[in-house]
Amino acid sequence: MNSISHPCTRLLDVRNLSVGFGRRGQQQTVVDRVSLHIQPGECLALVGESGSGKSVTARALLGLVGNRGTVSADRVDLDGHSLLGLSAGQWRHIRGRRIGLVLQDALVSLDPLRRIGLEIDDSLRLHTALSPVQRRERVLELLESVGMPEPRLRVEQRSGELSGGLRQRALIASAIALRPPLLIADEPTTALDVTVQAQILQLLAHLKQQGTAVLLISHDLAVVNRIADRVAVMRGGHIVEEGPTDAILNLPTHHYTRALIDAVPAGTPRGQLLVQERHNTPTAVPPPMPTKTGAPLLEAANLAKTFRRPDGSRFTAVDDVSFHVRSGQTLGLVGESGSGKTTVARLVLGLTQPDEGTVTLAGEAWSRQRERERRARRHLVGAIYQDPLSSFDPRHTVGQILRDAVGSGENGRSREAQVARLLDAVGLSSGIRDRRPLHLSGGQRQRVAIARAIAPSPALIICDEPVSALDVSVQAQVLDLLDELQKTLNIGYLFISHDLGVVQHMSDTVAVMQRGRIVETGPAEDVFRKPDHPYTRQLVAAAPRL
Amino acid sequence: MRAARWVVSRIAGGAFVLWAVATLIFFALRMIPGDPAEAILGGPGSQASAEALAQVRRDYGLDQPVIVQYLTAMGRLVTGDLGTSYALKMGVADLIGQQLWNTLSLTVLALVVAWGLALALAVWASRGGGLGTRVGSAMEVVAAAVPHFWLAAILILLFSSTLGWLPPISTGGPLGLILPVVTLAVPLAGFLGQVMRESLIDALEAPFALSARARGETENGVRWRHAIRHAALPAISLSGWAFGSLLSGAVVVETVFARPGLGRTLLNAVTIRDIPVVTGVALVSALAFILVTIATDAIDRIADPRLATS
Amino acid sequence: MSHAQAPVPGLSAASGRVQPRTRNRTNAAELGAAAVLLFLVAAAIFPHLLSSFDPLGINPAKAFSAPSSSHWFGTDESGRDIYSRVIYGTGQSLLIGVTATAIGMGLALVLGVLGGIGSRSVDFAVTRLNEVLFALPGLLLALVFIAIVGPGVVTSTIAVGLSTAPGYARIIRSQIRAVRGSAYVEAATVLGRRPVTILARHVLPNAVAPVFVLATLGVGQAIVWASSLSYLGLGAVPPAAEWGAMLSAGRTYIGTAWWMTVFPGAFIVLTAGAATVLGRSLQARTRQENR
Amino acid sequence: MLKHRPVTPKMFRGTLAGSVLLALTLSGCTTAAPASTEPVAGGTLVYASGDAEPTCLDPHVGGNYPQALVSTQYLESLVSKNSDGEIIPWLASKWQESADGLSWDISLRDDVSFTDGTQLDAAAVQANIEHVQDPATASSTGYLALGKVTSTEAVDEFTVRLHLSAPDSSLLDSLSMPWLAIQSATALQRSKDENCQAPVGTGPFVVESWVKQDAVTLVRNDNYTSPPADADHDGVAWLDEIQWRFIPDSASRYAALQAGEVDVIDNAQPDTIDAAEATDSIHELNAPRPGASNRIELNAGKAPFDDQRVREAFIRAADINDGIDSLFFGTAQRSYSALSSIEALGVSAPEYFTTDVKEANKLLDAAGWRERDNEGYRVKDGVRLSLEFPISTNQSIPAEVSLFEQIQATTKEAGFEVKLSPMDLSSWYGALGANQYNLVSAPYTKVGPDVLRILFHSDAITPAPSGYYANHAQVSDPELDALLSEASEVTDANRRAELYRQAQDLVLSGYYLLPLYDQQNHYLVSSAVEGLRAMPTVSTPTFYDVWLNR
Repeated sequence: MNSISHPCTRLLDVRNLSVGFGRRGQQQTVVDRVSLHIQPGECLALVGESGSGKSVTARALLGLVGNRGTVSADRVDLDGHSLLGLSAGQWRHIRGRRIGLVLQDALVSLDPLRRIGLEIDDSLRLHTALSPVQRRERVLELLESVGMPEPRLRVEQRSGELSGGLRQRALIASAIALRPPLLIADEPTTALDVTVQAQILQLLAHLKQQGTAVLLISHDLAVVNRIADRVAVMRGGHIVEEGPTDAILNLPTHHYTRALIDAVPAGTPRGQLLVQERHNTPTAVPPPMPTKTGAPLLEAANLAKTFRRPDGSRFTAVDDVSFHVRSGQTLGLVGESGSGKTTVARLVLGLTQPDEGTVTLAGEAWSRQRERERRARRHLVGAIYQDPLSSFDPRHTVGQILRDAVGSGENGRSREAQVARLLDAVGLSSGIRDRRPLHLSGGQRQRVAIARAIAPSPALIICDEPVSALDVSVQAQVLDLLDELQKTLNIGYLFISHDLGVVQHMSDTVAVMQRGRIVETGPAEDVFRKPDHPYTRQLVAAAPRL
Repeated sequence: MRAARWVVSRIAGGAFVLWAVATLIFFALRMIPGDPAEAILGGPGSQASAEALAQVRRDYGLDQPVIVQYLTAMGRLVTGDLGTSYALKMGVADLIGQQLWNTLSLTVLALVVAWGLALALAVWASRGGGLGTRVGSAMEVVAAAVPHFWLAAILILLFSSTLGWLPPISTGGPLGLILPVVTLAVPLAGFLGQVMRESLIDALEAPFALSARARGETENGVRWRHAIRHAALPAISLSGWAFGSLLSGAVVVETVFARPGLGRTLLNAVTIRDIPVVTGVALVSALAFILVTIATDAIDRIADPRLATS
Repeated sequence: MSHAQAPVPGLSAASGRVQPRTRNRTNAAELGAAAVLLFLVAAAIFPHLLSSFDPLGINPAKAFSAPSSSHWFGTDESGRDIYSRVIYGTGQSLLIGVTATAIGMGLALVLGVLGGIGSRSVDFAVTRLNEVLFALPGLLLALVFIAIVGPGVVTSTIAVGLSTAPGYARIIRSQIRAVRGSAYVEAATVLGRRPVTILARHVLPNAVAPVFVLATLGVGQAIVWASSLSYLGLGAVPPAAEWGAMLSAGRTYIGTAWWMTVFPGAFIVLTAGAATVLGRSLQARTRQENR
Repeated sequence: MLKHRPVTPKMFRGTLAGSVLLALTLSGCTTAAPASTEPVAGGTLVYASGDAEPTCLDPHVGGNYPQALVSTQYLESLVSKNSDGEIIPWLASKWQESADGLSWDISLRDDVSFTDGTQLDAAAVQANIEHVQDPATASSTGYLALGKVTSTEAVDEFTVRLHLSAPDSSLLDSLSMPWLAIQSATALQRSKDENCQAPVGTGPFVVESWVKQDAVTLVRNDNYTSPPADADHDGVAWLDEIQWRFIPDSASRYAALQAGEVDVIDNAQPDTIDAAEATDSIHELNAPRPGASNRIELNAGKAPFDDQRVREAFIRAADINDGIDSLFFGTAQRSYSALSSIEALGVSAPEYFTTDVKEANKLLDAAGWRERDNEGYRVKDGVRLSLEFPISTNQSIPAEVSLFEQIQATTKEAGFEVKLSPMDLSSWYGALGANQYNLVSAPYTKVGPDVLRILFHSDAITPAPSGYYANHAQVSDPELDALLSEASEVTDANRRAELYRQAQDLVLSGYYLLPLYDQQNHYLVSSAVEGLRAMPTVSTPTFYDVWLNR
C-alpha cells in the first residue's frame, strides 16, 4: 500500500549529496553537500536559477548522472532503503517503480516517434507481469486519471500531435503508471501557457493529495508558491536556505532568496526597480526625434492578417486589431501562444504587410509602403527579440554588430565613441567589444540587443518576449534597464509577453489578445485588478503569484 | 487525402524531371562529334561505304531536321520505346529489360547490406565508450574513402585468389553475388554509419531517452526501442542519394566482377558512343532514382510522422 | 523537404534535426589527419625532397620487385619506384580533387545563389534544373559527359566536378534560404539596411562559408571518383603518376604484384579519409560557432 | 600445341602472391585425379573472353577477331590449313584455278547440311559471297578479302565458279578465314538483326542463345558431319555445351580461371601465364596470329618521319628487348619481321633493328635536329622533335602499353619527345583518320603474306568513306606497289616468295616500322580441358575435339 499510513516517516532522506563532473584531478563539483528530505504526500520545491545544480540533484536521485559524473553522499535513503551503490539492475528496479520523473516539455521528453500509449505502456511492461490487454486498460485508466480527454483516441497519437498541456499530462501519466511514492518533476510547467500551467499544477497537487511525495524543481518562485509545502533554494550547488513555503517567501533570511523574490516583477508596481544595485544612468545618447503634434507615436488601425496553412486552408492570425503607442509610454500586449502577438509585432515592424488596416508611424503612413520608402524612417523603430543570439550574425563580434547599427553616416572615430557610449548605456564593459555573442551570457546578449536597438535613436522599440528566456534575476536587470532607458530617452515600447507579471510591471496600457483579436484593453492597473473580459479573468486567475 | 495529394504531386514532379532529363540528354548527345550513321555501322574502323551510310541515315531518320528527330524520339518515349542500339542492333528497352533486374538486385541488396553494416557499426560505436567510438568512426571514415575498384581488387585477392572461398566473378548463383554486394555496400555503409552514429548518440542523450531510463528502461531498451529509429531517420533520407551512388558504383563493380547489368552496358555504350543506349540507361536510372527517392521520402514520412504534418 | 539531402553525410544534421555536438579540444584523429594532409601538400610541392627515384625512370631489370629497403613500395612493370611515383603523383591527384571540387562548387554557387536569392520563378527554374541534374547519379552524369566530350584527364576532372555540383547547389540554396529567413537578416532589415547590403554582409558569408567546409569533404570523394574514371580507362593515362592511373595499371598485375595496387590505393584512402576527418571537424566547429 | 609444364619450385614474390601460389599448388595436387585417356562425352565448358563482346555473331558483318573466335565454333569455311601452312579441304573437297587465273572452280562436299536442315550447295556459297559483298552487310574484313571476286556462277549443284578481275594468289588463304565462313542461305535471308543474333552454319556447335553483355550459349550440333581434315576425331563434338562469357577485366578473368569458374580464358596477361607455369591446374596454349607482326608504324606521310634518317634514328634509339623480356615474362619473342612468325614467307632482318643511341644521335644531327631544349628534347627551327602516339587501349594489352612507355623513356635520350595518348577505339580511329599521329601500333590479322599489300600499298593511304585506311606508315613507293601487285597475282610459288621477300626488304630497310613481336594470342586452359588446339588458319581455338577430364 502507499505511504499515507506512515505520515511521519521520511520517504526520501538525503545527506550531503555531492556530484562532480570531469576527469579525476580536474573535477568540477556541481552539487555540493546537499541534504534534503521529503515525506509522503509532501511537496518539496527545489528552486534555483540555471546552473544552480537543481536538475543534477534530481538526476542523482535516479542514478542517472551518466558515466562522467561521480556521486557521493553520506546517505540517500528511499523508504528506508539506501540507494547508494546500487547495481544497474537494482537501479532499474527503483526507476519508474519507486521514483517517477517528469521532465520539461513533453514534445521532446516523450519519444516523438512513438505513440504516447506505447510510452506509458513501457513502464507497465518493464515492471509488471500484466498481459498486453490488461496493460492497455491500465494505460487508458491512467490517461483518464491525468485528465486526458478522449483517451482512446489519444493513445494512438504521438507527442507532436498533442497540445502542450495534453502531452505534459501524458508524460505525467507515464511517470505515475506504477504509482511511485516519489515523483520528481523537473520544470514540469515551463514553456506552458499560464492557463495550462495552472491545470498541470492542479494535477500535481491532486497527486500530492493522494499521498505521492513530489520533488518539484523550478526556477519560478510563483509556480512553487502554488503547491510546494517546503522550499529549498539552491545556488551554485548549495542549498542556501530551506523552510516552509510561506516562511521562505515572506520572510527570507538569505539575501539571495530575498533578491530572487524581489526580482519577480509580478506585483511590483510600474516604474519601481526590481534590482537594488544599479549602474549609472545613461545620459549621452541624443534624445529622439519629436513626433508630429498630438499624434500618437504608433497607431495601428483594424489590422488583419491571414496565412495559408500547408494543406491550403487559411487561418486568421490577426483580426481587426487596433491600438496605439505614445512616446515614452509602454503598451503591453499579452496573450497565450498562438494568439497572434508575434504577427502584430511583425506588422508593426513592417516585415509583413497587413491584409487590411494600416499602421501609422509618427503621423505618417508606415504600412502599405514600399520598403524603399520606409527605409529612410527605419531608424525610428527598433526591435528586441526573445532569442537575441539568433538575431546576431554569428560571424560578427559585439563591436561589429554595434558599429553596424550606428550606421554608416558616422566616421570611424565617432562611430567607435558611439559604440562605447552604447555599451555604457546598457551596462556592459567595453572589453566585450571583441567577443562574439555566442560566448556571452543570456543577460549580456540581451543587453547587446538593447544597445543595438537604441543605437539609431529610435522613437519606438518593439520588444517581443524580451525576457522569457532569462533567469529571474537577469530578467529583473533587463527589465530595469528597459525602464531606465525609456525614462531617459523617452522611447515608446510595444511590449509583448505571455507573462502577465512582466507585462503588468512594464506597461502603462495593456491589450489582451486571444485568437487574433484584442479582447480587452485599458490601463494596466485596471485590467489586472478588475478584468472585464472572461478570458482576461481566466488569465489573471491562472497566473501564479507570490 | 494529404498523402494522396503528396503522392500525385511527387509523381508529376518525377515525370517532369524525366522529360527534362530526356530532352537534355537528347540535345547534349547531338553535340558529339562524328557521324551517328558511322557509329551505327561499327565506328570508323568499319570502312562503311557511302551507300551504306546513306541507307542507315534513312533508316534511323538521321536525315530529318533535329526538331523532327526530337519529337519522334519523345513520342516513342511515351510509348516506352527507347529506340534501337547502334551497336547491338536490338531494342534499347529490351536490352535494358534484360539487364535491369541484375543491376536492381545488386544495388538493392547492397543498400540493405550497407544499412545493416552501418547500423551495426553505429550501435557498436555508440556503446563502446571512448575506444569503441574511436575505432568505429575510424572504420567508417576508411570505409567511406575506399574506391570501389580497389576494394574489389583486394577482396578478390583475399577471398578468391588466396582463400578460394568465393568466386571472383558473378556466376548467377547467390555465392557470386557476395563479393560484388560487399564491394558496393562497404563504402556506403561508411557514409551511412557516420550519419547514423551521430544521430544515435544524439538520440541517446535526448530528453526522451532520459525519460525512458527514468522509467526503468535498460540501456539496450533505450537503444533499440527509442534511439535506433531516430538514428535511422537521416539515413533513410539519405537512401535516395545512396541508391544513386550505388548505381554509380555498379558501373565499376559490374565491370570488375563481369556481371551483366546496366552499369556495364552504359560503360560499353559510352566507349563506343552508342547514343540510344546511353540515353536509355540514363533515363532508366533517372527513373529508378526518382522512384526510389519518392519511396524513401514516403518511408521517411511514415517513420517520422512529424514530416507529414509540418 | 526531406529529400534535400546531399552527397556528404553530416548535412542532414545541418538541417537542424540533430543537435550539434559541442567539441573544442583537438583530438588525435584531427591531428593525424592534419599531419597526413600536410605531408601530402609537401609531397605535392616538393616531391623531390621526399623521394629518391625518378618517377618516370625505367629499369626493366628491376621490374616487379617486391617492397624492400631500397624500394619501399616495390617497383612496377617497368621497374619504376612505386613510392616515388606515389609521391610524385600526389600533386596531380590533389590537383584533380581540388579542381573537380572547385568546378562543382563554382557551378553550384551560380545555381545555388540564383535559387537562393532569385525570385520565386527563378528559384523554381533553378531548383527544377538541379533536380534534373541530380536525377543522374554521379558517375552516370560523368559518363554521359564523357560520352559527349570524350575521355581524358581534363574531361574526367570536369565530369567529376559536374556530377558533384547538384548536391552542392542544393545545399547552398537551402543555406541561403535559411539565412535569408534568419532573425539576424530580419534584424538588419529592421535597422534599415538595403537588400544588397544584407546580401553581401550577412547572407552570402553565412551561407557560403559552411559550404567551403563541405568542399574539404568533397575533395576526398572527388579524388576517389576521378580515380574510378581513370580505372575505367576514361581519365588520367599512364605513364602519368596519377594514383588512379597507377591503380588501373597495377590492377592487371594484382595476382603477381599486389604492391602495385595496394600502395597507391592506400594513398587514395588515406587522402580521402584525412580530408573527411578534417572536413567534419571543421564542420562541427563552424556549426558550433554559428549556433 | 598444349604445353604441359611441370611445377617448378620458384621464389615466392612477396607474401600475398606467395600464398596465392601456395594455394594453387595445393589445389593442383589434390585435384590430380587418375586421368582418363579416352575422351569422355558431355559437360559444359565455360570460355571467358577478354575481348569486347561482338556486336554481331555473324563474322561477315564487320569482321574482327572476337567474331572469329566465337564463330569458329559454329561456322566453317570452304578450306582450312594444316599445321604446315598448306591448304586442306573442308567444306570444299577440291578446287581448280583456271589457266588465266581469272576463275576458280570449287567443288563442295555433298553430304553436309546446315543446322537449319538446308543442304550445303553451290547456291549457298553464291549467297554467302553476295552477302559479304552487299554494302548493307557492312562487311569489312571479308569484303576486302574478296576484292577481286567479280561474280559467281553455279556450275552444278555442288560446284561453284568464282570470276576474278585479276589473278589472286591469296584467294584460298582468304577463303580459309572465318570471316568468309559459309552460312545457310535461308538463314541469310532473315533480317540482319536476326542473323546477327544466331547465325546458322555447319559447325560442331549451334548458337542457342545470346544474352547481350552476359554470355553466348552454344550447344552441340548432333548432326555434325564436316570436321576439317586435320581434326582428331569424327562425328559430333564431345562437349554438350559451351558458355561463351565476356570478362573484360584481365585480373578477374584469371581469378575466375583459378577459382574454376571458367575453363578457358583468352588474352592471358604475361604475368598470369608466368604464374600459371608454376601450377598443374592451368596450362597455356600459345597461338600467335597470322598476318602482320605487332609493330609500331612510323608515319612517313608527315614530318618529322618523312625523313628516313629520323625514322632510322628513332628505331636505333628505342631499346625494347629488355622491356619485352621483363614485361612479357619470356612469353613473347622479339620479332624483326613485318609478318607473323607463322607466315612461311616472312623475312626477319635483325640488322635493321639493333639499338645504337650514338648512331641515332648522328642521324638526327645529320637531319638537322641539332639543338636541344632545356628539357633535353631536340629542336629544329624552333620546333621540338615531338611525336604523337595514340594508343588504342582496346587493342594494346597493358604490358604493351608499358612497353610503349619504356620506348618513350629510352628514345628521350636521343632527344625524342613521345606523347602517349591511350584512348578508346573511336577516338583512336578518329586520330588516325585526322592524320594526328607519328607513331601507331595497329594489329592486322589476315591469312597469308598478302597482308603486306593491304598494309603497305599506296592505295591503302586513301581512306575509305569512314576515314579508315590500313597503310598507317603511309608508305608510298611505286616500286613497292609494283612488287605487291605482282605478288598477289602470280601463281608460281617461288616467284611469289621472291617478290614478297623483296617487298619486305624495301619496307624494313625504309625504317617504316619497328617490329615488336608476334600478335600475342595466349590462352590459359584448365587442366581438365583436353584436346584443345588452335586452328592453323587464324589461330582461333576450336572446341570440336575438346573433352572434359574431371
